[in-house]
Amino acid sequence: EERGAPRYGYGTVPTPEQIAGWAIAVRPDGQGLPPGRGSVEQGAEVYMQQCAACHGTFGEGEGRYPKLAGEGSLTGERPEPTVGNYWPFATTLFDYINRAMPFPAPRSLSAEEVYATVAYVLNLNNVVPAEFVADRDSLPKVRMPNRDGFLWQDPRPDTHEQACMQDCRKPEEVRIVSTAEGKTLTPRTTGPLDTEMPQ
Amino acid sequence: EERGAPRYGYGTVPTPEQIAGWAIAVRPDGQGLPPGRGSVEQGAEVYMQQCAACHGTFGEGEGRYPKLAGEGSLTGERPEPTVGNYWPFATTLFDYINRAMPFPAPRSLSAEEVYATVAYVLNLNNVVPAEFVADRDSLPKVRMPNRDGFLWQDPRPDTHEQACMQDCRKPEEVRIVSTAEGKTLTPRTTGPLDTEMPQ
Amino acid sequence: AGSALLAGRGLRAEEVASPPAEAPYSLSLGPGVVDRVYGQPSRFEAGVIRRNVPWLTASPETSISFTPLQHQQGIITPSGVFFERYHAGRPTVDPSEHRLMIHGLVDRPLLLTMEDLRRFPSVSRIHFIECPANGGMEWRGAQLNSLQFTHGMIGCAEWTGVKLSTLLEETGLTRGAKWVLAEGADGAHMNRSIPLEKCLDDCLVVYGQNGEALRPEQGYPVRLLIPGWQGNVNVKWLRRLEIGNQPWFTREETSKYTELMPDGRARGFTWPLYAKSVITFPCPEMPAKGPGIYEIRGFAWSGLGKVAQVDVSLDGGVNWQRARLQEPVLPKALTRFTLEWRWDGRPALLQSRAVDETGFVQPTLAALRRVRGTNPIYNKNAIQTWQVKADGTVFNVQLA
Amino acid sequence: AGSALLAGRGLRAEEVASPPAEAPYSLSLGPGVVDRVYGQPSRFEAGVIRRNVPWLTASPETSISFTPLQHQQGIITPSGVFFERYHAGRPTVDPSEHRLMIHGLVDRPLLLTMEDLRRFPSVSRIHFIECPANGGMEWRGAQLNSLQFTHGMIGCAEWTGVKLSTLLEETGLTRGAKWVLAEGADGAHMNRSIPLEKCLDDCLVVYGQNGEALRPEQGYPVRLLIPGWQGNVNVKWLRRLEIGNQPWFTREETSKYTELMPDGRARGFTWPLYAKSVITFPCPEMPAKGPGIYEIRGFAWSGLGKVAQVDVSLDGGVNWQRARLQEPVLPKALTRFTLEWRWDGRPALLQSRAVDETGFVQPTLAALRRVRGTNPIYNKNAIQTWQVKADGTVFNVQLA
Ligand code: HEC
Ligand code: HEC
Ligand SMILES: [Ca+2]
Ligand SMILES: [Ca+2]
Ligand SMILES: [Ca+2]
Ligand SMILES: [Ca+2]
Ligand SMILES: [Ca+2]
Ligand SMILES: [Ca+2]
Ligand SMILES: [Co+2]
Ligand SMILES: [Co+2]
Repeated sequence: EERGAPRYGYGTVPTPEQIAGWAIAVRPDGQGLPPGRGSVEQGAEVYMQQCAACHGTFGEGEGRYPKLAGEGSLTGERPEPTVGNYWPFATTLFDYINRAMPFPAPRSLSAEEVYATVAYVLNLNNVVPAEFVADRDSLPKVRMPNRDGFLWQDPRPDTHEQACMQDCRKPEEVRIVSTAEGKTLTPRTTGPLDTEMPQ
Repeated sequence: EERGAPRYGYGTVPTPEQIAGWAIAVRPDGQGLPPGRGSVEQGAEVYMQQCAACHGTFGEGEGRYPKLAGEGSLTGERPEPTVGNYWPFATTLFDYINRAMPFPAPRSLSAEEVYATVAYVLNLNNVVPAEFVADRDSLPKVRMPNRDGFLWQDPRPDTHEQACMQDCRKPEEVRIVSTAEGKTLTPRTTGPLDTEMPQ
Repeated sequence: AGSALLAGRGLRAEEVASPPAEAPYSLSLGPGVVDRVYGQPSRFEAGVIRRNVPWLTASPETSISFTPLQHQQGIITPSGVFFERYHAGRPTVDPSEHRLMIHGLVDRPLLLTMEDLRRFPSVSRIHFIECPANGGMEWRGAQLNSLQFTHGMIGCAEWTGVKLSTLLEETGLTRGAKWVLAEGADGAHMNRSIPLEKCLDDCLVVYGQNGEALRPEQGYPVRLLIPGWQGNVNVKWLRRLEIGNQPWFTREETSKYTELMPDGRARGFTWPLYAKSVITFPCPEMPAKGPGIYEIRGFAWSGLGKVAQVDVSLDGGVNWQRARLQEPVLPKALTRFTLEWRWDGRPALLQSRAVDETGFVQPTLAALRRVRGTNPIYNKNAIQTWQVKADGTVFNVQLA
Repeated sequence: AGSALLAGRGLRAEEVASPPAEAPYSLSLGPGVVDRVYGQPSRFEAGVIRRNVPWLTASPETSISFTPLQHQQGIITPSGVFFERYHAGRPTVDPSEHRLMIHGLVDRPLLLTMEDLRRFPSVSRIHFIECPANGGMEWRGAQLNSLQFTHGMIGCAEWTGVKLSTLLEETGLTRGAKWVLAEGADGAHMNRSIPLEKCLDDCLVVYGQNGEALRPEQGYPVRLLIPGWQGNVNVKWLRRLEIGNQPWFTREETSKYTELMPDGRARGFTWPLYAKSVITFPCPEMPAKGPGIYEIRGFAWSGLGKVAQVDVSLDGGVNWQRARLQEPVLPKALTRFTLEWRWDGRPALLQSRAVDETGFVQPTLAALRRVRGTNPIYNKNAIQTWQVKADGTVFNVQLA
């Protein structure tokens, strides 16, 4: 096909305005960040009104709603990954809050409000100081604590089992170390939906 | 596997009574016909009460319910195959009426009643005389007019087309000889089910 | 704040989903999981349903409804719209009470519960079931302007069950065993004779359809599956299998499901469905909309095995082009075919022609009529012609 | 007359359907055709439903429900019970208003209606979709005594749509194009970065599921299908594809769907689902009932291609037997396996092990834990152990 000549010609070409209206994704290099700005202080206000009910006053998370702040270790028995100890990019906060939060009314915040809550959540995590103002310039420059904590190349296969068929292990080593028997975590799997199981 | 030894052993062995209770199929040689008997005269009574409303007093069929009597030709424009001119075996009448008629209450007739209606329908078709009595002996012996009218060996393939790809016929011979356009036989195929189309 | 975005809520319907607006459902939470523990199609698909032709039969209890093939997206027919054929309405069978009895010329008669049946070795197969009357209203001329009504007596599903041969090995067969009578638990007590050879070849006793229990419309809790053979022998609500040494010549294999030839003689026991195909787009229900590139789409199938080739003609059969077959091409299953069509807007006569792995070529209606006349009702596997007019509308026509 | 037959009406439930009685539905007419223009499963199957684990998530709008795999009869997951994963509930999208926008590093940005989309060349493929969190509750120990809840975040369907490569050929790609951002129209505006190479390989933009329109639960009217890759990238209610030169590192590919290793570092962009299998009979929901012959049944799958082999162990992995694979064996699709099991009634430890066409062998949980610890949440494709006790009951256990 000749470049510039569509083969089928179905559909229309969206206008730049139409593209801008939907193209809300934000990248680590700042691409996609809108004009506007928001301070930690402004963020505190929005956060208390719109976020704290679920995520807790200090980002500790209410009920099973996600914890937003935490600096605990990522090793050991039950690490709790959060913005502070896990998220590699501050821009992701803008992207996500802007598209998906507050949970019951996504896209209801202005760009300023989103910048402000991002600043606030970063500050809750001690990633930025109280004077921080988030905008399209400052956010990409924020260096997140776990910035280098990820391997973006899939190292699998990381197991290399053989399909052994006979005498593959010593029978006496076959030992049950954990069982679901007796645990009361399983909802009913017959009859109508189990609505009695606690959240 | 050793004969007499089931491999899986699931299920049970039905008793002879259980088998007899369900084994209602009747064959042209009379296998499956129960004891009992019924005359054309007895059949007339049952037929008027239980069958005529749908199949017509003379077996002519009411509405779109099947015609049961007819001796018309099986060739030509719109032949009407019925018991008299089409069915090869009289035993099939017993089998079918016994399992499926009267339509709203299948299996509600006694063996006697079925024999009688069979005799009556055969007589309507002039296949047996008015004195005929149907039973397990007489029915297999009835010779139906169209007894030899069937080929029971599938003669297909009876077309032998070639998958010609180019210039397979003369373009000027491609002529529409029939179209559904303008006919009013097609129920609606969009929206809710078409319930206005007449039966 | 955010009023520009929220403005979407005030826009006219045509504009709301067009960027830069946000549709209301993008600005709120929808119903959560297990809102519907058993799902349904979108309410915007409410027109995709089985439909019937009221004038065709005496009553809906002995009648047929048609699969909306014009909407079928792949080789699997959705169970919700799989065609239904009843002879005494649809029984509501309690599976815990249902039994399958096997007796006759066997070493050990057997009475099975559904639980027993499900314990036997199981297999799953994708096969079509077609009523041999599919298209039967069109022998004398084009009548119905609809793909659904001319070709919708067919469905294709993944069936799961037990090989009939497994059950017959379990009962053992005694000398002379040659035929099997299958009988249903419906009011019609539908019964058909099937040669033992076919039963031992590829027949199944199935309880599963498209991953779940058989639908009531297709014989819940258990039916026969006789791959590639006329729908009627696939006895639904199956309760009995009797093994014998000769056929029963039941009403459904004498009075019905026999084909009357021009000489007044009739063919019986004509079970396999020969190679057939139909274009599902465009079709009367799915017209073309102005010149441009279209994808002609359709289904081909054969009761004798796999589809080997499908050709499409745009000029009523003068010239043909090879269509692309969609993998997987499975034996006795619907097979999708497609062909690009650059339509210049001029009237066209679309046809498709299937060739199966036995080499059998789907015939024209004229060829079929030359041999069989116009009275057979059943087994009309002729090439379908769709007339596309300059305005894109499509009509069911027949050619000389 | 006929009183002996009619007597069936007076019998106890256990006896009515047993010959010689006739069940009431065999003595009357049932509902006729088009009684239900869109069918449903029998009411006796009412327990075969999606189910959820309420304690798992904060609210049902961002949660998951599980496919009842213990009832699945073939490789097709019935659309009615295909697992659902929402991040902001299920949007109710009017297809006439929905748009798909493609823009970014393209020659010609494109805005498509559903009608436009359906006009492109179409393909149908049978593929599974699995959430990488499937079984994720079991990293630290056996928790849920259920096949549905340990393995039900998966479904397999016949999907129909357009190759993503077809759409990207239509828009053209400009220099530097390397990543595609996919975005949904739901309240979460779900977004994921996908390497262009995968998009041009086997990805589809699908509008059909099991022969009919996509179900709302699975993204009606249109979703991405990224064969073999973690469920979350198969963006539902798809409205936007942006082509870029680097990934976006969205919340779903940083905060979520990354695996925390024992050293505190995490793996990201671990998209393919590696070979996995599970025995679906017997299982906790489907116990054995006394000694005898059973058919062990299960599913195997691999996001890297076809399943090549499945082995079954009865003794917790000491000895293995080759299982039979059910045709058709399709790439990145559920594959049924079966094995005859003569159970003597003694306790057993059942396991299945899949090997895919790349030669990858499904690992034991111990092997997986040795490398990955117990914190990854995702990509737990370990061998499942079912403990069968002498009474036939089955428990979810983990072995040393
Ligand atoms: C009614 C409850 C609710 C409210 C109010 C709410 N959220 Fe959330 N939030 C959630 C839930 C639930 C999730 C997880 C959603 C998912 O995973 O699909 C979440 C996720 C998040 C996350 C990602 C957490 C992680 O670790 O991945 C961030 C960041 C966040 N919310 C920020 C906010 C901000 C900022 C606000 C206010 C502007 C807000 N939320 C308001 C319920 C809420
Ligand atoms: C309420 C209507 C009705 C009544 C009453 C009824 N029938 Fe029928 N009959 C039908 C219908 C409808 C069919 C076709 C059923 C089918 O094809 O599934 C039929 C078919 C038949 C046939 C087969 C016709 C053919 O050519 O294949 C025979 C024979 C028959 N009935 C005999 C009887 C007898 C005898 C009775 C009374 C004992 C009876 N019917 C009562 C409606 C009725
Ligand atoms: Ca709190
Ligand atoms: Ca009359
Ligand atoms: Ca606002
Ligand atoms: Ca709207
Ligand atoms: Ca009576
Ligand atoms: Ca009962
Ligand atoms: Co029939
Ligand atoms: Co997710």
